[in-house]
Amino acid sequence: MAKPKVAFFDFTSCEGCQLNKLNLENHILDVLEHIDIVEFREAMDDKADEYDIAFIEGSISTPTCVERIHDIRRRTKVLIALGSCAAIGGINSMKNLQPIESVREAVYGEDKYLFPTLPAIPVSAIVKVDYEIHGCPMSIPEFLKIFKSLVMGKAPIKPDSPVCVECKLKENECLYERGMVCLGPITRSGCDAICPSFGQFCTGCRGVIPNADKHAMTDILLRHGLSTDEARKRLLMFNSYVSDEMIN
Amino acid sequence: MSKNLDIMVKHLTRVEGHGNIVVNMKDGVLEKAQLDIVEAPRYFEAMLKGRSFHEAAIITSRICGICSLGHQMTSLKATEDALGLEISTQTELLRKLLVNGATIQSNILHIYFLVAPDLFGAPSVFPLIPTHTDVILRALRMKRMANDIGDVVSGRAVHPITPVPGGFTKIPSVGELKEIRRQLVEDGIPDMKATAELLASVAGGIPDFTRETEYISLKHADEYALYDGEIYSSDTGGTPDKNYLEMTNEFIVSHSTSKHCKHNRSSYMVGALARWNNNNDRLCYNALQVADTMGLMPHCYNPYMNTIAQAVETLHCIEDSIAIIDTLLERGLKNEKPNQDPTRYGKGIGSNEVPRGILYHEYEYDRTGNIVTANCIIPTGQNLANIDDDMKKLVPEIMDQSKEDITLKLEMLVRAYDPCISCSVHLLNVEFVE
Amino acid sequence: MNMYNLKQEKVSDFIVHLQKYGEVIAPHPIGDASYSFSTVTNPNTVELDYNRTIQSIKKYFFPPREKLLSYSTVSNQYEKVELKAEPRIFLGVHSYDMQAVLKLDFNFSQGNPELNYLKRRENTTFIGVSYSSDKYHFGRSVGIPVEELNGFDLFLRKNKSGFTIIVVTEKGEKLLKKFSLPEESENTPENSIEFSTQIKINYNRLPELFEHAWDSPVWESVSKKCVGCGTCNLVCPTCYCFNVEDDVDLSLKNGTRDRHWDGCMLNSFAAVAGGENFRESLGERQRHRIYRKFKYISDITGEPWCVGCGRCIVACTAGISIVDIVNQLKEEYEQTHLTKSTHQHEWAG
Amino acid sequence: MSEFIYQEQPPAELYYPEIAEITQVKQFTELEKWYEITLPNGRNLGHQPGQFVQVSLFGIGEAPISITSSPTKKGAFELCVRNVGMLTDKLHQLDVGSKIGIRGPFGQGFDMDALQGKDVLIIGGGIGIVPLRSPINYIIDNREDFGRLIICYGAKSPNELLYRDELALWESDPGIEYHVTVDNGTPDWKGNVGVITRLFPRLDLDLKNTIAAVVGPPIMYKFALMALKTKGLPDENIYLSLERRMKCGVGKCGHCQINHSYVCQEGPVYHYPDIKNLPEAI
Ligand SMILES: Cc1cc2nc3c(=O)[nH]c(=O)nc-3n(C[C@H](O)[C@H](O)[C@H](O)COP(=O)(O)OP(=O)(O)OC[C@H]3O[C@@H](n4cnc5c(N)ncnc54)[C@H](O)[C@@H]3O)c2cc1C
Ligand code: SF4
Ligand code: SF4
Ligand code: SF4
Repeated sequence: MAKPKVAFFDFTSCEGCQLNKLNLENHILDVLEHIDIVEFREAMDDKADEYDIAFIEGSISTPTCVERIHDIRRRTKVLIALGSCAAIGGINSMKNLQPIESVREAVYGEDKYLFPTLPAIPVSAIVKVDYEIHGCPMSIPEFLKIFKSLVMGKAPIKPDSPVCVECKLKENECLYERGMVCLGPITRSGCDAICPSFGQFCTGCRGVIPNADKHAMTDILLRHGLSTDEARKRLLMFNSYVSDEMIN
Repeated sequence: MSKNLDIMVKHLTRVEGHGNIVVNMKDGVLEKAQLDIVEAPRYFEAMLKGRSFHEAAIITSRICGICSLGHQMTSLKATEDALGLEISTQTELLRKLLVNGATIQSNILHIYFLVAPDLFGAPSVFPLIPTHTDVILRALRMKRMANDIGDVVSGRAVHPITPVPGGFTKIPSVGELKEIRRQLVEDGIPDMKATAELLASVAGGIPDFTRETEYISLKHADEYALYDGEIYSSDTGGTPDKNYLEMTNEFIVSHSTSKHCKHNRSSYMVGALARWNNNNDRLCYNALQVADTMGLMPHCYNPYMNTIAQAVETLHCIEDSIAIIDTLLERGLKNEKPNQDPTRYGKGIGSNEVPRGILYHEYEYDRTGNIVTANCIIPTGQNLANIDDDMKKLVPEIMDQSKEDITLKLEMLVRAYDPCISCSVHLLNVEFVE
Repeated sequence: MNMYNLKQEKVSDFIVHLQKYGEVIAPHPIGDASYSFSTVTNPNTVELDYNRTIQSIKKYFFPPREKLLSYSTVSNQYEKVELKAEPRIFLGVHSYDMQAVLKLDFNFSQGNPELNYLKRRENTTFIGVSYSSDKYHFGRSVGIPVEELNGFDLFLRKNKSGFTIIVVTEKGEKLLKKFSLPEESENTPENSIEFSTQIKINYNRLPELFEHAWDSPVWESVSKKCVGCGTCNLVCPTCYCFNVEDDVDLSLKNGTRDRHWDGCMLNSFAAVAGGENFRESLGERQRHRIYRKFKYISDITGEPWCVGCGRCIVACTAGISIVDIVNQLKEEYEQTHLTKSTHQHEWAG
Repeated sequence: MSEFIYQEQPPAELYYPEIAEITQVKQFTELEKWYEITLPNGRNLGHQPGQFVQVSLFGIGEAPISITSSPTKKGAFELCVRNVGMLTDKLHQLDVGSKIGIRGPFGQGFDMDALQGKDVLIIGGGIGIVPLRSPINYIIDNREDFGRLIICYGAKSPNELLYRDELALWESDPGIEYHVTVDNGTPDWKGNVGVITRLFPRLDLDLKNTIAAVVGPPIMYKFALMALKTKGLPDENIYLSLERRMKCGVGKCGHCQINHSYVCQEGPVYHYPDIKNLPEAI
C-alpha cells in the first residue's frame, strides 16, 4: 500500500497546534514511516495538488480563508480539523460575541473602516469535516491515536464523555474542592484532564460533549460563586461559536 | 544600470504565520521592497475586554502558539503590576527557567528546521532526515529537552497551564527538576556545542551584508536580560518599561498590512541580535566562547547573524537553567499557593524578551478585576520596518545576481528575523493588488 | 476478642512492623483537603484520621486502567498479562470501604468469576480504623456502622491516647505476634456516632420503596440539575462497569487491549451502532444508577449495594445527593401511594 | 475475612480469545458478509442456536456477533456481519485465511429441547434473520422432532435479503412454510410488499402448540408482539432476542444491563413473559 499523502494547512490561529506536531520529537520519525508529507508551509517549500489526508488548523475568518478551504476540500480525500480553532472556532470566535464594529474600533481606532472582517467560524461551518481533533493546543497523545486510526483505516473514536471522567480516573482532587470553578463536567474528554491534573481549571477548550446540559452547568457555576455574566463568559471562552446553544 | 526586477514570494514558507515578499525594481530604481503580512486579524485586545484577571493570560497565550509562554509571562507581569500582586522568589526562578526553556526550544526550532535547510541547500528538513540523520536526531533531542522544561514546570510547552497571576497552580517535584538538570548537563551542553560547530562549518553560507540600525532589548544589571530589566536602546540608552509607548510608536503604513514601529531612526531591530549587541557582556563564558568560534563579534550589524546570536544565547540559557535548578533545589521547593489577592486595581505593564524580541502587554483593570483596556505590542511588528529597510539596502547591493539568488537571499533575510507573524494582534486585513 | 493498646506515638513503628509482612497501603493527604490511598514509603505521612479518600481501595483490585492482553497485529498472537498477588496490607480502611470490597467480591465471583479481580484480591489483609462522620457519610442508613468489623483482620478503634486494636481474625492476630503491645486494660467504648445525614427509611424497606419508584417524577426533577458527567459512577466504591479499547503503538504492529472504568451516567454507555441509545435521558440514567444501588443487586443479595461513603455526594458539582433522592422518593411515595394504604405505619424508618 | 467464600467455581481468564481462521467468505449484500469460521483443529464451538460470540480483531476491538449456523454443522461455524462501524468494517476487509479471535459462545439461546414436537414460527426482521437461521437449520436437520416450521422474513428491500440461495430452498421445501415481505419493492419484485406484520393475518396457527421466535430491530418488537397478541398467541409461547451494547460478554462490564438482567447472561434470547414487564427491555 502506498503511503498516504498528507498535507497541513493553517488558517486563523496561533499555530500552536502546528508547533505541537513538531513537538512530537520522540515519535516524529515513526510517524514519517507511515506517511508522505507533501505540504507543510511552516516546515517546507513543496506543494502538491492532491492529498489523501489534509489537516486543517485554524478558524475561517476572512473571505480568502473561505476560498482556500473550499479548494483544499476539493483536493483531499479526508479532511481533518485540527485543534479548537478549526474544530469549534475556539478562542478566535470570542470576537463574535461583541458587535464587530466595536471589536475593530478597539484595535484600530478610527482606521477601523479600512479593514473588513468576518466572524471566526469552525471549518465545519464551511465544508465537510471528516474528523476533528480537539484541544487548544491539540493533545499529542490524542493526535497520535487518531493518526494511528487513520493509517490503520479505522474510524477514530471521538470521545463523548467529559473531562471529569479522566480526572477521576487519575484520582485528582477536584478543583471545586479548592474553591475554583472548572468546565470539566461538560467539556469533551481526550486531554487526560491535563489542566486539572496541573491544578488549573478546565477552560473548555475541547468543546462541549454531545447532550451537555448547559443549564445545569450554568447552575453549577452560579452555585460556586460566579455571577451570571462571569459564568457566561467562562463558558464561552472557547465556545463562542456555539453560543446560541450555550447561553440560556 | 537599468534593471527591471519583480519578485513576489507568496506565502513565504518556513516562517511562523503568513507573509509575502514583494520587490519591484524598474530601470534600476527600487520602487518597492517589503514584507507584506497576510495573516487574518484576530482582535485579541477586543476579546480581552471584560475578562477577569484569571483569564487574561489563558487568552493571550493563544495570540501565538510559538511564543505562548512569552505572552503568558508578559501578561502575568502586566496583571500583577496592575493588581499589585507580589510574587515569591521561587515563582520568579521557576518563571526564568520557563523563559529559558521556551527560548531554547524556539531557537532550536528556528536554527534546525527553518534556517538549516537554506544552509544545506534543501527545500525542507525532511530530505535531511536520511542524509543528516545524526543532526536531525540531535535537533529533536534538544527540542524535546527544552519542551520537557515546559512540560514539567508549566504542564505543557505550548499554552502552558500552571503559571497564573501570583504564582503557579502546581510546583514541579524535586525528582522532575533533577531529571531536567541531568538532561541539560548530559545532552544539552554537548549538543549545543555540536550545534555551534555545525553552524561554524556552514557559516560561509551566511550572506555578507551589514546595515547598522538601532537595537532595542531589555537590559539588566546582573544578568542576560530575558525575563526582567529595563528597556534599552543602543542609540538612546535605558528607560523603565512604563515608557514603552515612547519606544515603540506604532503607526500604520500604507504599503503594509501591519502596524510598524520606530524610535530613534526610521526603524529598529529587536530579537537575539539586539540582545547580543546590547547585552553580550552578561553572557556566560561558554556562550562567549562559541560566539567566537562562529564569528559573532560585539556590534554586529549583519541581520543574517541573528541566527548565530540565537545559537549563542541558547547555550547561555542551558547553563543558566542548570544554575536556576541548583538554586531552586538548594532553597528547597515550597508548595506555595499563587498570591491572587489584589492590593489595587488600575494599569499595569509587562515586558519580556521572547525569542523574537521584546514584547509588551499593558492592561487596565476595573475594581471587579476585569480588563477595561488592553494593548499588546509584539516583536515581529517592531521588526517589520527594519526588515523593509534592510531589503531596500540589500536589493541594490545584489541586483547583479540571478533572480533566484536574489529571491533566496531575501527569503533568508526574512527568515533570519525568525518572524512570527501569527501574533496577529495588530495585523490589518487588507487585500493586495498584485 | 483480644484487644491491645496502640499509643499514637507508636503508630509509625507499627507501620514499619507491618511492612515486614508486605506492601502497606494507607491513606495520605493529597491536594488541599483530600486523601488518597497509596503505598507507604514514609510512615509519618500516613493520615489515619481522615474523612474519606477520593477513590476507594477498589482501585487496587480493579484498576482505573488495566491491560487485559497485549498482541501483535501482524502475527495475530497475543500475550497474557501477568497477574500478581504479592502480600498487601491495607491499613486505615473505613468500614464502608471494607463492605464495598466484599460487595465487589460478590460481583466478580458470581456468574463468571473473573481472575483479574480475584487474583489481585488474594493475599490481602485489612486493618480498619474508626472515623467520625461528616455531613456526607450515611453508613448507618445502609446498615454499616462505623465499627462494622466484618471483613477486617484487625480494627483500630480510636481512643484518647491512640487506638485500641481489636483482633478480628487469626490472620490479624498473627500480624501482632512479633510486635509487643500491651493488652487493652479497660474496654474502650465503641465509637457509635450519630450520622447527621440519614436515609429516612429503614434499609430493609428500600426494595419495597423501589418497587414503586420507577415512574416517580423525582427522576425528572433530579435530572434537571445533573450534567451527566459520570463523576458519581467514577468515585463509587461499588460501581464496576468498564469499557474496553484497543490501542496500538506507532509501528502499528503491537498493541494492547485495555479496560478502564465506565459509568452508566455517560452518553454512550447504552448506545449501540446505528445510533440507538437504550437510556437516552439523564433521568433514565440516574434511575438506573440508583436502582443498581438499591434494587437490582439487592433483590438477589438482600443488601443495599450502596455503602454510604458519601463520595458521590461530595464529588457531584451539581450538588445532587443520593440520600436526598431516596428521601424524596420516599416522601413522594408516601404522599401519592400510602395515603390510601393501610400499611402506612410500616414505613417508619 | 479476607479469604472470601462466594466462589462457586474457580476464577477464569475471561478475556482471552481463541484464534480461529476464516475458511469461507461470501458477500451477501452491499452491507452484509457471511463467514465460515474454523477453530483450531476443527473443534466444535458447542453452541446453542441463538447464542453469540465475541469476535475480536487485534488493534480494533471486539463485537458481539450471533452464530448463524446450527450446532448440527460440525467442524466450523458461521457468522453473518453487517458493516456498521469500526470492527465490522475491518472484518469486511478480511479474506479466507485471515485469523480472528473468538470468545464464547455466550448467553442463552433457544431451548431446542423445549421446542420439540411444537410448531415453530420464526419471525425475523432485517438482520434478525441471522441468529434465527441457526434454529431454522437445526429444525431442518432434525425435522422429525418438530412440528410445522413457519418462517416470516421481512427486509427493507429485495436487495437486502440475506441467504438468498437458502431462501429459495426454504421456499421450495414442502416442509417449510416460508413467507417473505419487503418494505419497498423493486420493479422485478413479485412478492409481498409491506411491514412484516402484514404477513401474520394469513397464518393459520395452532395457537397452543406454536412457539414463536422473534428477532428484529427494536422498533419491530412493539408491532410484532402486538400483532401476535391480536392473533391470540399466548405470551408464554414467544421467545425473542434483544440487542444491547456489550463489551465483555460475561456479565461484568455492565453495558448490556436491562434492569437486573444482563443480556449477555440471561439473554440475548428471552422468554417473553420474563421480560414483558421489565421496564426498558422492549
Ligand atoms: C447479542 C448480539 C448479537 C449480535 N449479532 C450480530 C450479528 O450476527 N451480525 C451483526 O452484523 N451484528 C450483530 N450484532 C450487532 C453488532 O454487535 C454491532 O453491530 C457491532 O458491535 C458494531 O461494532 P463496530 O465496532 O463495527 O461498530 P462501532 O459503531 O464502531 O462500535 C463502536 C463501539 O460501540 C460498541 N457497540 C456498538 N454497537 C453495539 C452493539 N449492538 N452491541 C454491543 N456493542 C456495540 C462496540 O463495542 C464498539 O466498541 C449483535 C449484537 C448483539 C448484542
Ligand atoms: S477538577 Fe474539573 S474535571 Fe476534575 S472532577 Fe473536578 S470538575 Fe471534573
Ligand atoms: S482540561 Fe479542559 S482546558 Fe485543559 S486541555 Fe482539557 S479540555 Fe482543554
Ligand atoms: S452510591 Fe454514593 S454513597 Fe453509595 S457507595 Fe456509591 S459513592 Fe458511596
